[in-house]
Amino acid sequence: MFPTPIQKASPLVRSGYKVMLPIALFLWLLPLIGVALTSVRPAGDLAAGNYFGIPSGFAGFENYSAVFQNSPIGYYILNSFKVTIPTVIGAVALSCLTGFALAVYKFKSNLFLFFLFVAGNFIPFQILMVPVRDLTLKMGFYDTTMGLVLFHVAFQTGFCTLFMRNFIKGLPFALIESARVEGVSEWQIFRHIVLPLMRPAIAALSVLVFTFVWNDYFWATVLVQGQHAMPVTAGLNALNGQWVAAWHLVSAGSIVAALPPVAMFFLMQKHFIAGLTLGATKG
Amino acid sequence: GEIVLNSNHSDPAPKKAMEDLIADFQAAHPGITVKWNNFDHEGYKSAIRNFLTADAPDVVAWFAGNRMEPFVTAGLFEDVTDVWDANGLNEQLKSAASAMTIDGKKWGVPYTYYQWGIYYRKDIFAEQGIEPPKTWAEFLAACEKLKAAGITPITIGTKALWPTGGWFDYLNLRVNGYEFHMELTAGKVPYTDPRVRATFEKWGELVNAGYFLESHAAIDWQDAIPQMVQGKAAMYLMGNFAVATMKDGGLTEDQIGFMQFPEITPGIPMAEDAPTDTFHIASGAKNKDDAKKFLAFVASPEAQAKMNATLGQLPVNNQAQKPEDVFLQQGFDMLSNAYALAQFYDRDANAEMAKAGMEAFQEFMVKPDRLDAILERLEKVRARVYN
Amino acid sequence: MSNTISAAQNWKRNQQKLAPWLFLAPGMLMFLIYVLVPIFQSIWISFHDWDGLGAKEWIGLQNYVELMDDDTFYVSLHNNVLWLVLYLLSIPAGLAVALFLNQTVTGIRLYKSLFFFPFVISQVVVGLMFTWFYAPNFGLFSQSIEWLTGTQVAVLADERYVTYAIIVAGLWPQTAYCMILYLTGLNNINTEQVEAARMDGAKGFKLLWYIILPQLAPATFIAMVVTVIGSLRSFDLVSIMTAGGPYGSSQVLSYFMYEQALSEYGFRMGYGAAIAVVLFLIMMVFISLFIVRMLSQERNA
Amino acid sequence: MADVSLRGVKKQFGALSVIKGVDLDVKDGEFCVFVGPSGCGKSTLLRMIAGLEEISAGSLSIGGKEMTKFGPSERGVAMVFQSYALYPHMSVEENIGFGLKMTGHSKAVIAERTAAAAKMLQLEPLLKRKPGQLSGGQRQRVAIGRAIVRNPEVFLFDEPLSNLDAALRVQMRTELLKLHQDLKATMIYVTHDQVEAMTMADKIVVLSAGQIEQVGSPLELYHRPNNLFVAGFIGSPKMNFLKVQVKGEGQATTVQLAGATISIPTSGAALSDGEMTLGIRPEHIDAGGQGDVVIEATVKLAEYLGSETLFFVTLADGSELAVKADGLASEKPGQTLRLGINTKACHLFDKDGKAVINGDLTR
Amino acid sequence: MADVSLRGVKKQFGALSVIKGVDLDVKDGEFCVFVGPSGCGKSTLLRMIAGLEEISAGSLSIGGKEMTKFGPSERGVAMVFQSYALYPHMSVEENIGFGLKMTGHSKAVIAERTAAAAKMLQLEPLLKRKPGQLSGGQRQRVAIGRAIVRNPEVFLFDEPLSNLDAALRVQMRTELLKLHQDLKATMIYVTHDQVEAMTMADKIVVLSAGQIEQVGSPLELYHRPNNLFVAGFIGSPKMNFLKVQVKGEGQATTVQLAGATISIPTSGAALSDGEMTLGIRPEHIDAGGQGDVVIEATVKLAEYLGSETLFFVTLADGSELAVKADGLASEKPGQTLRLGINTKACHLFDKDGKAVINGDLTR
Ligand SMILES: Nc1ncnc2c1ncn2[C@@H]1O[C@H](COP(=O)(O)OP(=O)(O)OP(=O)(O)O)[C@@H](O)[C@H]1O
Ligand SMILES: Nc1ncnc2c1ncn2[C@@H]1O[C@H](COP(=O)(O)OP(=O)(O)OP(=O)(O)O)[C@@H](O)[C@H]1O
Ligand SMILES: [Mg+2]
Ligand SMILES: [Mg+2]
Repeated sequence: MFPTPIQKASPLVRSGYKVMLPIALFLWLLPLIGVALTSVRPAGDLAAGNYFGIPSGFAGFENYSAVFQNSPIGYYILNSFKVTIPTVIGAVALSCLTGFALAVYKFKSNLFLFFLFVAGNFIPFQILMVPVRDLTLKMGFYDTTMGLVLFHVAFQTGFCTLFMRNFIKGLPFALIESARVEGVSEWQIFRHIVLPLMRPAIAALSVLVFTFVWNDYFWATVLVQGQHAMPVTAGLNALNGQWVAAWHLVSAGSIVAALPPVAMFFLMQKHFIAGLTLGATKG
Repeated sequence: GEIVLNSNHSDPAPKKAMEDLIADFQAAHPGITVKWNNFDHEGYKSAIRNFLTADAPDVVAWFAGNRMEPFVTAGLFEDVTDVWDANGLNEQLKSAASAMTIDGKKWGVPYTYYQWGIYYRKDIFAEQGIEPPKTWAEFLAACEKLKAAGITPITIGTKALWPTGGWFDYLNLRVNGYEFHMELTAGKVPYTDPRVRATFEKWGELVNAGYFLESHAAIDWQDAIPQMVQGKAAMYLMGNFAVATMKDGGLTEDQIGFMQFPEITPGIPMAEDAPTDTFHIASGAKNKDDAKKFLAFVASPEAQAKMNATLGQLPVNNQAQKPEDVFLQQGFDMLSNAYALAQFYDRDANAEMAKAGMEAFQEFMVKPDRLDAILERLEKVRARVYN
Repeated sequence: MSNTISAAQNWKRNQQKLAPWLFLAPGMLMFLIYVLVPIFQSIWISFHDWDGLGAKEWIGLQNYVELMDDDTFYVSLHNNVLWLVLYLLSIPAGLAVALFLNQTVTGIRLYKSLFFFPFVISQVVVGLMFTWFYAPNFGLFSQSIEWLTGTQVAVLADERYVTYAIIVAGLWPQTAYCMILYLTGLNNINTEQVEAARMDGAKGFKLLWYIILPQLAPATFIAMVVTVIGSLRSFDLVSIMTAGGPYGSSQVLSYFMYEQALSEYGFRMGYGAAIAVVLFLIMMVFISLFIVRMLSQERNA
Repeated sequence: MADVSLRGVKKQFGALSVIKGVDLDVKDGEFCVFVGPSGCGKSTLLRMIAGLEEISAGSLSIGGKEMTKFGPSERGVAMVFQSYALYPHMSVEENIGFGLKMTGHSKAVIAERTAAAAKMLQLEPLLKRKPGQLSGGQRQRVAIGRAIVRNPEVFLFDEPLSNLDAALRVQMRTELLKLHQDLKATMIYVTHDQVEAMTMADKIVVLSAGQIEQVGSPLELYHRPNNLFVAGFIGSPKMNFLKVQVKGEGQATTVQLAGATISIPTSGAALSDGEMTLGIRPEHIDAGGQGDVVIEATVKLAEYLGSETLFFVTLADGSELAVKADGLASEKPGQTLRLGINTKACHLFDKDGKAVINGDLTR
Repeated sequence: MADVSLRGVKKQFGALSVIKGVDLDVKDGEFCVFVGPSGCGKSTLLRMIAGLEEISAGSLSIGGKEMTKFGPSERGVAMVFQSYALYPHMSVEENIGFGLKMTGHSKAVIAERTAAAAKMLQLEPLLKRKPGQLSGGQRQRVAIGRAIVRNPEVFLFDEPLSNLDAALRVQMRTELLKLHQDLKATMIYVTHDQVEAMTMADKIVVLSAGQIEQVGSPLELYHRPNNLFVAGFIGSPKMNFLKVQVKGEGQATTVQLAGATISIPTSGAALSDGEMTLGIRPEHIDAGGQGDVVIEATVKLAEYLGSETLFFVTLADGSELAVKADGLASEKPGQTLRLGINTKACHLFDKDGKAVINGDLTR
């Protein structure tokens, strides 16, 4: 283990470390703590210039209910869910299939296709922007959550395929061969053997895609204009324009918008990190 | 039948005004229902391009002047000269008629505008013994006096760029006059013209003397208001909508004063900025007849009066009942006597030009010594955009 | 024996050849339509003048010629390089945090999650947070600077600092990301090698440098990839925090492109596409490096 | 009838030729074991029989039916993998019944056959468990159960015991043999463990570099290896090989070794004089000096294992020999041993490594 | 002087007590092997000597110097790990020189010692290669080279050969022994391979559940195990254990086994009558019927390995025995064998498993 476990250090260092931890955390999360504090500050504090002192009172309830009542943020959040959930389902489903194909079968263009998916992950969105926007318009999905869903599904499929393929590669191939000898068809192998074993990968990807898509801002601004389909990230920016100088509302809104992925992260931490660190540890 | 209406009335007051307007219209025309799609104010500006080409509604909200020109040339707006003629609008909407005319045809109806001018802290002026300045010299003197008293003379927030447009418009209108301003914004005059430089030189007098709020580039127009509310700044060149925010911030009507932008070059007639909002019929509309009825309704004095009462702005229809608000009355008087009305820099100039221009204005307000480079750059953009 | 094989038998015998294509079809199709084809469309559009309303007009390389003469393009490029270089700081920073947190004391799991927190939050929110943090007069940062130096700095309004200020905001979540990569890497380090090194007398920094870091190479590589890609993709923060301002001085290619092609003042699709193509080409350099390495890994596996 | 027969079977992986023409007949009900050094192609050959690898050239028939082009599911074979390849998400019962379920058997049939297999393999109390909750030996049995339910005519095993610890391996070996007796099915079994091969096989196939070196019963291979490779491969410690000069003399041939003359009966084999390789197993040299010929040797290294002692000795001419002696032999390095050589235990190989004379103690 | 001495050494992992008080002296230059079942604490004990695990209680001295609190690099010990733990990013040369570099030796010294070690281990042609390009045996040698250059007084090995294949293992065993002779350093060696332990050790330490069961030379453990555990652990196939009734009778004690009476000399040991365990190794039963007592048995299972034959037989009273016979023995299951038992080879263990009589053929 590196660094040397603190248990082996002198008691002085050990207690020093334990003191340092919360201090470091506090400094690290300072912007966040500031915003969280502001979100429960009475409006009066801001006017009085008390931006980062102790709040003069707790106005969390007022601020948060104001955010929901005076702005369509609730609606935006609903939109975000409408975009995110189908995307997660779609991208994960498609990539289960593609990942399976690329992991299990040997055919000439296998690696080429795989790297196509991988490369697709890293291209700048901007190169897709104009044509995708155009395509979405032509299909009549412009300014609908459906338009966002379709794009996100397609794009996330690239990343998910990379993940799924590597995951399935890690499964014992003998499972598949064993089933083949038993006379199980390829689809049945996928459905009954590989799919159930992919549960951890599916969980990891779901959390990850959920967060990615929830936090997407670029495509939300490109493919959606009106309130009725706007997800919360873009909505928040719009509200930011409306709420200038009302930092307590902006803060509360930010926290509301950040909450679902944060909750997701804390609930599914293991899967989340498994997804993110894919490939980070092996050669 | 049904008409589809797309608009950008997402803020609370405009939203309310629209809801009332639609209700009233449907009451007046029982056979017609209005399907209203409301858009976020900023997003609307790009959304309109999409829905006009892809899935056109019947009626769309937009802006007068150069801002509607691309849609007119692209054939996306319907000629509504007949609505004007049939309802006597040429007379009633006279002040905005020129802004609605391209190639001698009318392309929409205006329903609201509002004045721009300098809002100031009456009580501070009184304290410092300053009279509202009428000339450039008086204005400079007032600024100097405020500055000496430790008060920022002029507050402004240029993060969103457009507030700089107001300053340029007014300085240019007052230095070179309305005609020159319109030629410049129409791209007919190079930015390297000495007259443009003269405008910037006047501006430079204020910038170099440090009369503007220091960190203006970091803040939005609303953020500039607390300075005034807290008595740290005294003047604000803004549209009338700023009054509401000032009042929200805690200023009373007694503390706020309004004045016309002072004269600079003597003898040049005083033109003003008065951005006008409009309704148009999309050329791809499915129900043009009912849409025209809607336009006619919006143009009527009653509808405009009611709407603008909610909006807190001025009706364009000169038959409409005058507003009660003191600032609006002052504005109404000022605009009624104006030599001519400009729409605002970002509506009069082509969009690309406007973006480059306002960026340049901001840069100038931070780095006035870069004037030469700035003007050359603007000229480069102008040369490209208007060819 | 008959020569005709039944369809069912035929399928049974060939299903292993056909199956991959059937499994691939839906995903491939979506990917093709939404990712691969648009790349070429964009390149095509970049040779046109097009405002998104009327017809496209073929103008050859003119967009690129104009780009070469566009000051904003050079500002963006310069800023992109800044982003690229400074963003890489998140790697050592992430390593440092990871080393700090790689202990087993009570509650360390929670600490690790909380340190990772910034990455989970949307960049929009991060942008808003830092805007608040930097806000002149009252922002925590401005206040601290004033307290330290006596003068205010509106970093987001100052062309000298604005890009750095945005990058710092970007480094915050990125460092968290690198941290988690390194934490996992540290967790998977071959303990016997570390022990062997300890027996060899390596300690502290030497141990880190000679043994730990080389073992963390895969994590470092992934961190490099995501950081480089992330830095070139920087859009959200610029859009939220400054929209490229003041007067374009915090512009980056990705935002510049968006502004030219889609913003209120833009709708120059062809020009935007040309910017996107340039960005794409820059990115391709890195993508290729990455693919080449992955390929050699696949070959070895 | 489920004999397996390979004719000129070859396998190429790209340019790499892995199986270079194999002819083999495994009789119905036979227990056939493939052995050979790592990488010689045992697994590949087995997988070709299973249908998991295509056959590049040649033909395969099972039970007299041509199977070369058939998919794995159509061959009526079952395979037990080294890793067992149990489906980790299914219970033992589901694991065993899965193949039947997928090939459309009725619930009743599945239940009946699963129960029968479970009974046979004593898996009944474990039916509801997941593979993760089973010990190595139990997993092994489930894998076999999965093979059994399909009533295959041929069982294929690829090193099925190599993941088990030594004690369990011995036990499972016995169980597998019992299974073979009960089912009377053809079994083909790959292993790298000699003891397994020797104790289980009816027939051992020794492979080397994609080719068959020899096929025969275990003791046949031990006592009468065809060539140097098989002689060296079968038996541990390895057979001693010594370069010797050979001279024919009537019914016998004489070999000069470190001064001594060993006369080996030719049993009618015609052989030319010259250099040859003499092979003799360490256990066939008597450290007590009993034998047809006695040679003196110096102990270079001695390993006292308790149950036996291994001497590594040097002869007068410098050649080295391994000798397996009784556990009580206690000579130390440097001491002299008198080695008794039984001429009936001597093998002679010609220059190409082919066995010319196989001394055979059992004859 | 580099003897290693442990006094009352204990190790706790939290609440789990893994080493429960070990006293051990390894003499300077001795080759000491730890054996024991998996999880008994062999590695832990070794790692405590290395300084990689803290010592929970007790003390450790090396070369007479108290080392309990010293760090791993300060103890003058070197360790070779099971996985070799070579640094994959360094060349062989750098791997070997790394320890010297870390301890601040000059370039010249590093080069010289690396060259010497490489020469000794025949690694010279490989110096520029990375570990990934080496075979198992070569890696093993690099790991040893890395240990050698530091001139340690004590070498520690944790199952260093377990990753190698059988043939290589035998070869490396010899090389290690040679190294031991050349360096004359103290070596402590963990293995689970009996042959390794028997052939390499000067002294074997048998561990079980964190405690020492017996310490002694290989043949001592084989012939005179202290208790049932050691008797069963050392030797393969395992010693036969039979429950028997014992009755003292003058200088001998008589044991009733399947009708026969075996009279075992007590050699002065005082023992009470009653139930005891009789131990006799398979190789000490003569399948040819030669011995002090002859018992008839039925063959249940026979494994013909060529070099030897293993019989599993049943006695008249139903007890089972393993018998190791000559490779030519060819009795089939069901046939009767006459087993000759040498009373000098019989062991008797009391109810607690302690050896009461160790029949010893060598005496
Ligand atoms: N899919 C493949 N592609 C290329 N070469 C292969 C493939 N499978 C096996 N080989 C090669 O074929 C040869 C034989 O492999 P095989 O697995 O049959 O050996 P084996 O006798 O089973 O060895 P082991 O005892 O190690 O299991 C090896 O050299 C191996 O590298
Ligand atoms: N770091 C640790 N924390 C807790 N328990 C441990 C730790 N290391 C070892 N143990 C436990 O201590 C016991 C002895 O482990 P050790 O590795 O010394 O066994 P071993 O004799 O080397 O076994 P093997 O032959 O399998 O290598 C085991 O029960 C193991 O689970
Ligand atoms: Mg194999
Ligand atoms: Mg161990």
